Amino acid sequence: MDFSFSDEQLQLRDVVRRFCDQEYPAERRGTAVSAEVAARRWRQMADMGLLGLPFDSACGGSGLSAVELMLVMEELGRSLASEPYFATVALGGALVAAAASPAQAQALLPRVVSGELTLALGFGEPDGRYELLPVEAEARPGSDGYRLNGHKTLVLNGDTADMLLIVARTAGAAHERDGVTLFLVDRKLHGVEVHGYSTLDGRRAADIVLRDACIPVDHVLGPVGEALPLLENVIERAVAALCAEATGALDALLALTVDYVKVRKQFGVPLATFQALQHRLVDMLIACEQARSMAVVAAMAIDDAGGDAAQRRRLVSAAKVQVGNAGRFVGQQAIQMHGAMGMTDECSVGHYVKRLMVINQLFGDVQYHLRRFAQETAA
Amino acid sequence: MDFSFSDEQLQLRDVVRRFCDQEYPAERRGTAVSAEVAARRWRQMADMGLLGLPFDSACGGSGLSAVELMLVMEELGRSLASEPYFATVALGGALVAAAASPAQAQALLPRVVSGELTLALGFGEPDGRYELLPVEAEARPGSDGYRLNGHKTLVLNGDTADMLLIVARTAGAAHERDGVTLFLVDRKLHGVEVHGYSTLDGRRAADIVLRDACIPVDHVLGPVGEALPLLENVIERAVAALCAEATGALDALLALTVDYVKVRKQFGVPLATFQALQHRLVDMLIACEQARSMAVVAAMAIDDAGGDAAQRRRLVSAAKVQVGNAGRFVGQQAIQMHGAMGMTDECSVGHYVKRLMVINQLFGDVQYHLRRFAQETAA
Amino acid sequence: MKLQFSAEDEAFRQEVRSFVRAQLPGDVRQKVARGLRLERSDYVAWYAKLYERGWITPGWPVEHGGPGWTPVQRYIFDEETLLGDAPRIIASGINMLGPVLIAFGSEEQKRRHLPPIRRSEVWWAQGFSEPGAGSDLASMRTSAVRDGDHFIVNGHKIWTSYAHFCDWLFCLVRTGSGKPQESISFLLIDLKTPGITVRPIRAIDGGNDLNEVFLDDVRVPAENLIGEINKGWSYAKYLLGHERTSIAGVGASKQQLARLKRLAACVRSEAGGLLIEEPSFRTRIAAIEIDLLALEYTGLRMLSGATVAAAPGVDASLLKIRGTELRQAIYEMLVEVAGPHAVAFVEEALFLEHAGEAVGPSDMTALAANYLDSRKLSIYGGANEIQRNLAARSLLEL
Amino acid sequence: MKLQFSAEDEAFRQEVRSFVRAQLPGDVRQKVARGLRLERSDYVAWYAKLYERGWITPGWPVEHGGPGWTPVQRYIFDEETLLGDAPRIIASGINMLGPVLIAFGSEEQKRRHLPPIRRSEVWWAQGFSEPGAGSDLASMRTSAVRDGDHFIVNGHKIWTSYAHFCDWLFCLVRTGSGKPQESISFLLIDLKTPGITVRPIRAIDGGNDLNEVFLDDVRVPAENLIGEINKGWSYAKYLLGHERTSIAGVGASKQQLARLKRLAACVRSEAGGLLIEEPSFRTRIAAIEIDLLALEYTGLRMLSGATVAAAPGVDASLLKIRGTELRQAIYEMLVEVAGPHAVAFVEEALFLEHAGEAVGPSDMTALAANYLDSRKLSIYGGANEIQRNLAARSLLEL
Repeated sequence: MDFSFSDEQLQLRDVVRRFCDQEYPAERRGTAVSAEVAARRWRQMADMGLLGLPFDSACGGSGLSAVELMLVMEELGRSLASEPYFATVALGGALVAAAASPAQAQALLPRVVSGELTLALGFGEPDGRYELLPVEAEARPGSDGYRLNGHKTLVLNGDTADMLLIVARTAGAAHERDGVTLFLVDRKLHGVEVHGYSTLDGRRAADIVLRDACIPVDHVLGPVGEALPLLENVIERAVAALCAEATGALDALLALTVDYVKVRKQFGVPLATFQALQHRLVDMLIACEQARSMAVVAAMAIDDAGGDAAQRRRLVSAAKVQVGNAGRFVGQQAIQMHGAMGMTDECSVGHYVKRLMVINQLFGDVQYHLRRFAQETAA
Repeated sequence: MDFSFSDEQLQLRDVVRRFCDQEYPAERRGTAVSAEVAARRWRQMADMGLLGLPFDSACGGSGLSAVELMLVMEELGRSLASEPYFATVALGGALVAAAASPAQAQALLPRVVSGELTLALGFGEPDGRYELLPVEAEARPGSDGYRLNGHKTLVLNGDTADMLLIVARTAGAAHERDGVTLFLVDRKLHGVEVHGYSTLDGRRAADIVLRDACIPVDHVLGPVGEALPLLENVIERAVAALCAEATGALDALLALTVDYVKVRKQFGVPLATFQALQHRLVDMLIACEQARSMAVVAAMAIDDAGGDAAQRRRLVSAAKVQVGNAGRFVGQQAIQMHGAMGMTDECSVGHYVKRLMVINQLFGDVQYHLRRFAQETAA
Repeated sequence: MKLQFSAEDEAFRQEVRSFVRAQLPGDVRQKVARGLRLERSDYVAWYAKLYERGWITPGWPVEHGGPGWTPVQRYIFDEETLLGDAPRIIASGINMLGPVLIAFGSEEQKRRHLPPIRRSEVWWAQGFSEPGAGSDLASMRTSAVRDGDHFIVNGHKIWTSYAHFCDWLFCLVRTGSGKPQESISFLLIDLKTPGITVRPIRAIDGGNDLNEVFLDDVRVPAENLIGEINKGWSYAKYLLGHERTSIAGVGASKQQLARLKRLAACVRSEAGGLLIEEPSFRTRIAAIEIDLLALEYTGLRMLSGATVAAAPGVDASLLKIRGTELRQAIYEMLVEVAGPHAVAFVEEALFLEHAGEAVGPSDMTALAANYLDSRKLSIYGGANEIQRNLAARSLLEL
Repeated sequence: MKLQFSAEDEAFRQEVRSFVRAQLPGDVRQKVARGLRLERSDYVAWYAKLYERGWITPGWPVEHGGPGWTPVQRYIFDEETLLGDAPRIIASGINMLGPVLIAFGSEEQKRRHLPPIRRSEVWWAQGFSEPGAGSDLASMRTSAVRDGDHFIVNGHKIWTSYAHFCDWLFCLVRTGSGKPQESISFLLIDLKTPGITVRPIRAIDGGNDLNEVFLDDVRVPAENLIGEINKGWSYAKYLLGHERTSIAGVGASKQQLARLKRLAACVRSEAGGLLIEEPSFRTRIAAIEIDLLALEYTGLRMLSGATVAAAPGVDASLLKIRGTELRQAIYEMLVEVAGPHAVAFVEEALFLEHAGEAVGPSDMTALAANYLDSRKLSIYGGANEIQRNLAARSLLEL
């Protein structure tokens, strides 16, 4: 049992924090930036090695663990960095690393690491809510590869990513675990309709409609029909990374609120002198700390290769629940204490709140993970 | 829609309140009294007409409604009156009035009204939790009447009541609605074992074990095999009465706490000056008022003869939920604000808290009635 | 005592219900039901119907065009219009300025301003709050200095709801120094007067109902002063008292609860069945419904003249606190029902004309925005912390 | 970073677990598991085993008989003894006085008092609180006046836990006037001294662990003064710091959670199956379990040296607040599981010897009493309101 970070880990955190402090100045967090700025930031992330963080050194990555990813995600969360880091590295890249053949990995990951290639994962379907199943999207083998048909929804950064990873069924019925296969799909391919839109947190997602999109056989990622366990595994890691991002956002929200109540006066005295607000701030602090503890533990559980899989799922669900509850409570109170100012788009509080809402609604909300935790506990 | 009390109703309340103020002085609420004092109080209640309040004038009662019973119960709750009013009048007496033949009613109710006869209702069985079914206790017809066997638990005032009303099965299987019959059983009859004990609120209850107790045919109350709907109806009314009692106790707890924080000093100033406590007291007030509103509505729904039965059940369940939640919250906070003093038996706060706990655990707790409300709403 | 509404009241309820069904324009009803954005023209379309029927100013005295309803009738009217998905009466001219003009305005002011308010021809914005003076009006700084027949007004108002819809502003201004009770006046200002800039403030839900109003050497005719100079504080207090009608928002909560159940009946739960059928979801809805029932009957008890036993004078605070908390809890569950559909945020789809561009079920498009907007409920109209302070003062006799 | 305990720590855990299984007397274990009343002899029976094993004073330095454990070992020891249903170490001599004697006592005082504490021969009560001075020690009034070789003590102490078990009292007394930092002394008093009356205070759960101690011209030898005169305040602060070990009570919460699940697996729910299998009940338990996990890991992070990022110095308050709230939530659910069985309250049945006289399942006899007793958790040891004040001061740098 050891929760202390290594010197290397602390250095990584400091480097990322300095980068974020510089690139995302506090007063402009959550606001849109030009394409040039976004591209510059992405290049810098590549230069710092962040885009290759979890990948094998053979692919140009640093081969670091979930704890390092956590440290990076936390800083990105703290500064509301809107670059497609999560979609490309934590989700898409991780899935490539887990599923791809060595040749495919060599073809893709070095370009991710260098910042040339962005990825997006299309797994959810319109009525699927938070479950991976059913998978209704179909891939039928033909002479020139597979023909994909189906509708993938809420593909994070799906309208900007260069390459899509699409989950489709090569066999079996919609709810079966077997028969699910992963395809690498060029966004600009014929038969791939990309309907991009804004998300609540001001980022991008897309619905992808596939109409007889023709995918060559060498664009199948991993074993045909057996993608589901891989996908579950990667999503487990991705959820841990999102939880880490949330702790950064939570910290920032608390700090913003603490600063505000110290300055803002009502009836001639700072808000910070009101005991009711003091006590609520303490409860916010506690919520943040509990969420942080679980986010750390979730990352450590991901790294604990020898650990029990059910226990890992329990810990990840517990982290998602804590983060979700903390996000709601801290977010609501941060708005409340900022008063009318907290209701405006000009105040960064709302941007943090919306990012935390999105995090809660991705990959299962509080109720979903409470139920999953209860099931894993009973099982 | 009219929530105003009539002058007669207000007079009734004032009379009872004066009686309670005199008989249950604030500093001694919740403490045990001698048998003589208890007997004197009971006589006074009889003299004031309280023991006949809901019964027909033909039986010496006043024929008043659930709203009047509510007003009385509220005052008894406010003063923590421990006399067996609920068991004898609201539960036992009400069941006799609902089920008995005119001759039986004439034989029993005038004695209840005059204070000579106390009653207790035995319906629950050890594993039944809050449901009326299963009824496992059996009554087999014989030449000289019925032979009763079975075990009734948590019979309120069962060890002091002169006469017991026992629910037993004359036909059918344990979970069937049909075949349930009501028997009038003398507590001292051969084959009736009475195991009396204290309840959490310092009152009395008993487990009644029946071993071939021989009950004459004319001690059957109401139609053979059809007692369940009658019983449900009476318990519905009894729950409304308990909710009213709870509002009185809640009011008293809030008032005690308000008084205490105004007087008790910490760090040189009264507790009442701390905003965190002020806000919590407001939440206690709100909880009390919401509970009171539902208790009033439950009583009115009982009196609303033309009303819809499902709607009545919904409103009674809603009242029980509000009263249960308010009892827990207000009780916990009353203790908390009284500090160590609130943890002692010498402070009446604990006595109110325990009575409110008992009320929550009788006839279905918060979770039970939440579920019942949800079912009635969907149905 | 009587639990049911009287036959007359029930008849009135039917009358209101039929009226809403028949007269509320379908597109307006849809916008309200789905939580989409409303324009001034949407409100006016509905208000015009109410005006024709004589129901546009329920809170005004009969001689000024009020319908002369009992408190119970007003309650029923509020509930039925909300349950019928009609827009609320948000016009500050009707809810706020009207009663003040009637009570304190000159005959000339009433003659000039009341009829256009009733006909929804002139919309009024409220200029009370200032930066640095939210719930605490005493630290207000906008000044009006007399200059012959005019006042010269300088200052900065904020959180003026719907100012972008509005033609006029009623405004608190400082006309003296010293205690607010003796130095604030109540002034009517035409928003077209030179020197006025209205800047919309984008809200967290993307809406722009909130505005800032900058007043820079604005010349206001002295005839636009309400009542006496330096007495504005008392008029404002009168107004804020009037703002309290249906403060518990039970009707609005019922409307959203109905929406919640409607949507939950279309969503499949992870357990397999419909979300609305899942026992733990139903129990959580039941908890809210019961709390709402208790609040509703608390309000009805108060309407019927019963005072809160434990502390007279806290009624309004009590209803405001619980009413807003409950409404917020319902909006929280609405987002839960939306599930992943709450993530997409297609701003154009919040306008009915573009609702087809929504991602996912189009009746879920606005849920996240509506939730965010609901956070204002515990802030505006006297933050819930202020309400608890007030209630504690009464309860503890401080 | 490492999520698992080290092999050595796991071995230590097994060692403690085996020790508890082998050495904890069966009747004592039953009493703890079922929440029944414990006598001094029950505690002593267990403490004697711990003494023999060298584990009775985990918080003392090795040279005074402490086992020399790491913080993690102490954590494991606490958890395993609690999960094995052993009594907690409630003896104030071990938890409170010992560390003070070791730090500030004379050699003679240490020689005389430490060994009987370790052997559980002499039990100590804490005399800090007074009527009117609960969380606020500064307003203490009990006085000690020097009279030759003695102090004459007069006053009234209250909330002295377990004083009816105890032989000696350590006590704060006023020996001067002025600021408490300069006028309070720390005195040891033999409870057999003439002039002392111990009056038990019946608690709401019927227990009598709490007492009042009246001191009436009690002559205390001057050699019983700890450290310097008028420096008692700083010794008391040192002591209260030591009281904070395992303040989160995670072990105790786990113990009660296990009890909750055990009991819920024996109760039939209204829905037909067992309560523990009902989805909404399981989800509610899961919510508590997750919160407890988060608290446990927060404590472990702190043990491992991580400070709370947002505000250093609030660790203890944070653990105390959430730890007690969670434990109380579990006790609430225990009463819920008991259902109607919580109504009967047969006081004798709270003693194992009479447990057969319980009404209903005998393992539910004590649930209501245990719930009531749990309300003290948020009051004693610095009420949670005080903890929040302290934490806010650090967080806001007030």
